[in-house]
Amino acid sequence: MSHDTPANRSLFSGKPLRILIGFVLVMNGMFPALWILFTSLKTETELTLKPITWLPHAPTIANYLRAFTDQPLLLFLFNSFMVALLSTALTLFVSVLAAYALARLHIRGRDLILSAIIAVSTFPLVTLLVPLFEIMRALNLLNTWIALILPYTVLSLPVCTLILVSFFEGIPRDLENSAMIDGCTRLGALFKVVVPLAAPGVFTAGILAFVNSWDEFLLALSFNSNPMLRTLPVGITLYQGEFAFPWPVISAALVVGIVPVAVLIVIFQERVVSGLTSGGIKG
Amino acid sequence: MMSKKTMKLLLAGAALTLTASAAMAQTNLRVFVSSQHRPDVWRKAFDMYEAKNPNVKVTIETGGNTSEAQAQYLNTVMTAKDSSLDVMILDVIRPAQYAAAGWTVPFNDVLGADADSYMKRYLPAYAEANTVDGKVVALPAFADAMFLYYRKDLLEKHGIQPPQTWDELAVAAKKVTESEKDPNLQGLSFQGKAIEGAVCTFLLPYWSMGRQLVSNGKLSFDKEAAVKSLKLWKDFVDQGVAKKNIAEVATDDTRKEFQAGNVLFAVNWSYAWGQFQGAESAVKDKVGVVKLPAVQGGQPASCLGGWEWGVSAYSNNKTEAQKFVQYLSSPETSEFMAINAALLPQFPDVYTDADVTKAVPWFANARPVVETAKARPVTPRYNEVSDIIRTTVNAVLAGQSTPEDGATQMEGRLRRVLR
Amino acid sequence: MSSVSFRKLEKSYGALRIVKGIDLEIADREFVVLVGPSGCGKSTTLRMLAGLESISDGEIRIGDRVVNRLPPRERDIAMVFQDYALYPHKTVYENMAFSLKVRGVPAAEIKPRIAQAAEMLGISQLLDRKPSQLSGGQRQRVAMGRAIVRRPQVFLFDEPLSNLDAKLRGQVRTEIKRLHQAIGTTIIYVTHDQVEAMTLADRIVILKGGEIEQVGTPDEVYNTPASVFVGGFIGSPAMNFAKGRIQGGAVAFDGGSSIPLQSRSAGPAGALEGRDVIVGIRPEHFLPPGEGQPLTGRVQVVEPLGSDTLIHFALGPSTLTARVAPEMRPIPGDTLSIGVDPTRIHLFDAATERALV
Amino acid sequence: MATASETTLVTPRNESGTKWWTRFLDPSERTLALLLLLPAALLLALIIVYPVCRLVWTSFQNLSLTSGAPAAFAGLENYALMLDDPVFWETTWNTVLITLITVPGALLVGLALALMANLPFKRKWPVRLSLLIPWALPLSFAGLIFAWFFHSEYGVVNDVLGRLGFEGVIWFNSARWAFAAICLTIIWKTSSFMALIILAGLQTIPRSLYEAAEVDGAGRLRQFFEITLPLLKASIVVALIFRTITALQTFDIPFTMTRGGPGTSTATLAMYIHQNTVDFLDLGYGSALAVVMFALSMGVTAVYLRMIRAKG
Repeated sequence: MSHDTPANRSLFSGKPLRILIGFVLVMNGMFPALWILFTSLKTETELTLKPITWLPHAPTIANYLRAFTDQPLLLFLFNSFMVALLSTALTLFVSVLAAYALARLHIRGRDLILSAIIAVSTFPLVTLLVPLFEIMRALNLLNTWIALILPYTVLSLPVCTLILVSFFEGIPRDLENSAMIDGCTRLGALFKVVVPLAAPGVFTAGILAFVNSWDEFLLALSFNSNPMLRTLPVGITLYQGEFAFPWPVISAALVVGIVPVAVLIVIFQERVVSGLTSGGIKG
Repeated sequence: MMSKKTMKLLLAGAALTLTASAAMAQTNLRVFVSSQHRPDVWRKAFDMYEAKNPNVKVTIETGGNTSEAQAQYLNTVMTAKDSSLDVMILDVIRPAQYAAAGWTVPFNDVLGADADSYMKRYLPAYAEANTVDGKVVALPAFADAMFLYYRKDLLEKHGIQPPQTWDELAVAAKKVTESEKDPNLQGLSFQGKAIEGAVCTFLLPYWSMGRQLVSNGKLSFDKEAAVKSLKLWKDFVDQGVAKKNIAEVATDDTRKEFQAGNVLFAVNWSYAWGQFQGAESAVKDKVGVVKLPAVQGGQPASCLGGWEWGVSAYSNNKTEAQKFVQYLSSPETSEFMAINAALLPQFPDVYTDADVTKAVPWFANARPVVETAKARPVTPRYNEVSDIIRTTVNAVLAGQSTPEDGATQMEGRLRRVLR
Repeated sequence: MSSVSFRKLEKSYGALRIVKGIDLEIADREFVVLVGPSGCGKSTTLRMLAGLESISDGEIRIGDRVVNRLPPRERDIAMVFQDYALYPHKTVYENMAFSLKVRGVPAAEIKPRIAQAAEMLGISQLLDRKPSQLSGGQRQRVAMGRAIVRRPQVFLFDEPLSNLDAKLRGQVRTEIKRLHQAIGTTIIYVTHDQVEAMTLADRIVILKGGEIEQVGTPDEVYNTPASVFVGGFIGSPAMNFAKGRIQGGAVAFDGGSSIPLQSRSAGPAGALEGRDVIVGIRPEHFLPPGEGQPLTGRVQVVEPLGSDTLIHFALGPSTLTARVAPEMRPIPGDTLSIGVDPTRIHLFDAATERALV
Repeated sequence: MATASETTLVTPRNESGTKWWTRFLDPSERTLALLLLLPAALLLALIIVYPVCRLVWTSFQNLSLTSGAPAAFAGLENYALMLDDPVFWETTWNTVLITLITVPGALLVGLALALMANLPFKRKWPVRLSLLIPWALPLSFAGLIFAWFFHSEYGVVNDVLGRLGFEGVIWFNSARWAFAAICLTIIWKTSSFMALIILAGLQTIPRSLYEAAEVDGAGRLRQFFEITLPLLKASIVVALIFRTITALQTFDIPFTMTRGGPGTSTATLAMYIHQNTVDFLDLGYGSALAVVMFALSMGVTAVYLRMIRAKG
């Protein structure tokens, strides 16, 4: 429907104000990232000029070269990527199974299980730092990807399960029945018919899980202190040396860290929004 | 993983045959070196050892940019009882902690009855820092201490002698900054940020008053001296001798500002010297270095730095590792590192070695300073002690609490930790 | 209560013209139904009248006031929306009271007005409920109640019955008619359902492509449709159309049959000689075999309805539908001979599709 | 596994030709449900249930890994120490304060952003993207970026303040300003999430309700308070619950911006737990602190749940 009502016009009389509001919105979201991009292109000397410069005078990519050589940034990227990817895969596998059971099978106490899942999603994982640290220590998992993959999986599990339950419930039961009449087993029907149909949901849940893992800081900081096993957020935060805090290099590293997720967001923005609002929650 | 497995196989093989000669068994030693202390030069020293001991292969591991980050990493390795590290370099504040936690093996078995005389060769402070309850828990890798750097040119211009006391320093700073009229020139730069350096900041005047923080493992906190110490630094800020945001200043900020020619006096570790005399320095050949001032009527005191070699209690090659550490902590290696990496020697004699004095002439000035340096409190809960001191110093310098309140808080918190 | 008039009313979005110059005078107390297929501009016209949509050109008057630029709240209208637009967080009472409260009507006056309206609609016992606790028909009534309590100059209904099932629809339709008889306020009612239009309206306005196709009483639009479109739109089952040509004072169909032009269509027959026409015959206007003019075709499908029988038969290239007495049950494939009342056929120009005569 | 056993087992076929393993593929509904829920249950048991039990147990123990001494039962000693620990009180108060400031702050800013984003823009993706980017940005990145913004000498904030004729602030040199900088950063970072949730809520409100209100005579403000806000309540409450829970866990942003300084004036409870656990290796005390935070967030959840239930 059109929004061009007389009342609308009287309040936001046409374009100029709307353009201004759009600009404010876009700046609010983009300015920090933009500023860091500018900073990363400045030389250390330009950075200490006063008054400060906004756009870089003589853009240089030297900081990017240093970001990759001073610290094993590629390794951080790789660690982050693998941890996020593996935990996402595990989350999806586990939550697809659980969500299917909750959405389709007649289970006593289904509502109880669902409330329990919602309760878990509000769980402050920070408080489990000590016992998790001890468990990882006991299992000899400190300074391994697994030490992060397992908690990250649990971090995203509730959200993904809730999203998937609602997607599964939207798929007509008869499709599955007909698959079983056509000769599929129950699990076969799940993976051959239901999961492909719920692909958008699986996808959305996957992106949320990925971003959750990609962003996590505290556990990565605490469990993987080996510099070779650091994830990107921890690696970049600890860029500052014993003595120095190299801003332009950190900025370059930040840009490198922002790009992958930004690309993901740009490509899948609508999915992410729908996922966030269909029960996906993250602060 | 693979190497660990093969190693185990080799060990098992050796145990089974029993007849295998030592030369046949290859030992892999994994050594953790702090990345800020020239791992490239250490590698050369390792190479020389490998050349002499063909059955030993040394791999190097570095990481973490700060003492804290490195300790965090080693903490997890040690709490995980991980056997992958054999030898690790430790900040001088840590050998006692590690020994208490049972994370390092003492050297007494290797040193035998000679342990005492063996340790006597080192500067006394290092012999002390590495001996806990009569056990040698680590061997010194190199020495360090805090120095007072000053602008030789400016002091000469105004006819001022390097200060002996903090009061003299304040007077000199005011005089020079007022007559220079350079708005960028600060009188004094020191570490006010909540980093390990701030612990030394607090202890310097406190020690100078002849006080100790911990004696025989018990807190011996002198509140009056603590208030004086905190007030001393806060007064520098209030009088304009140090800059307003000193609570944001970390070690290398002091170095950079001095190097840019914006600081008259600077408190810093030995590494700064090399940088001040480097090509990029604005103050090359205009720098003097002396021991730190004392409080009025007190003794000058410096903060003992330096790093130590420890052998992991979870290592599978403890004996080989200890032998290797003895090599690393020998006068020869010390001399090599002094010449090639400008690391201060842990042996008094090396300072006067002809090759060393030729390569790093200023070491001659450094030795008396290192000799007056005091070790920070020795306690298994040092991390907590350090955190209490540095956050208090930081809070006082930021004007967050008064020196009196700061000292009271510090005492309360220290009592809890050292209960 | 008031009259409403549209003068050269236009609405366009960019290059897209939705409403193309509508002229219409609606008298006070009149019940006018705007009807047409989706996209014909009927809803847009209503929304422009309500002030929910801006006017691109032309003029709207309510009573003597030109309301072109007035916001909805100042037009003194009330509207029943297709989805009822009941405030889900307010009770029925609060929903009905909202507009009065906004206008600062004293509480002492609000109560009796709501009670009266609720009484009239039979929803008195629902006043404390939330919309989610009501059935579709009840919601519809609340939406009307909300409009009634306002006592506006004009009521607007935007397809108010389309969310109800068939049975309820008939019921509520009657109620709306009764309501209009009781309060007499001018009503403008939009629907796509010709039955609603026929049963409710004093006058029907048939819209097509943003233009008025015909305005008239239900009888007028039924009996004298102005175009093929109106003929096909009004009446159920829909009017049959077949192509033909005027030859010798009769309509000759493509299939070979013909019907002589008589009575009212006889007059200008001479002038029409040789023209291509579209012939419209309503299914209910076929006569039993042997009466009127006979037409012959092949029976395709027979649908007994109980009350009548529908016979679909081929006449040349066209298929016609006839509604006949229930006893008549020809067998598909048979040849059917059926009568036509020549006075009740409609002639349209083949090119313009406008009614001839 | 399956293939390995298949090769060694003779697989009997029954009349209908199904293989023996179909029993596992077509189990009864109940068994299947249990099987499907099993992986999730195992993970939750390992990462949540067991650790919670262990957490409570450890909080009653004297367990410091740096002491070399084995764990010993200590009763309520850790809790007693905590009550007496000024840093515990300070970090707890900071955490509560951050929650009290940033949750309503993010809600208000998020509401404003959502209302703005709900305007009929011709191109929707830049707006959507500018809400998604702050959400997807790691908290630690936001902390680093804003630390640079608030840099006293080279930061853009002081630069803008200077251009506007105000005197710059040494943000991290004072508890109050550092705290303000942290709260602003948290509000920026989290408001876009709020906005996304609220925006979704806004878009479920049928347009006809506003039209009805328009016809009923309600002005813009009235429409906002009588229709928009009440109908957004559900989404706002959901967003608030999760925002509050995460605010209580605040760690990344103060850690990257101030490390808790000056002094401990901007440290949070989560930072103190982390410090006691990872830096001091005092697991007993760290656990006791964590139990307190656990209780705090459970309390918040309970209050909110009651609110939702009370208002239906």
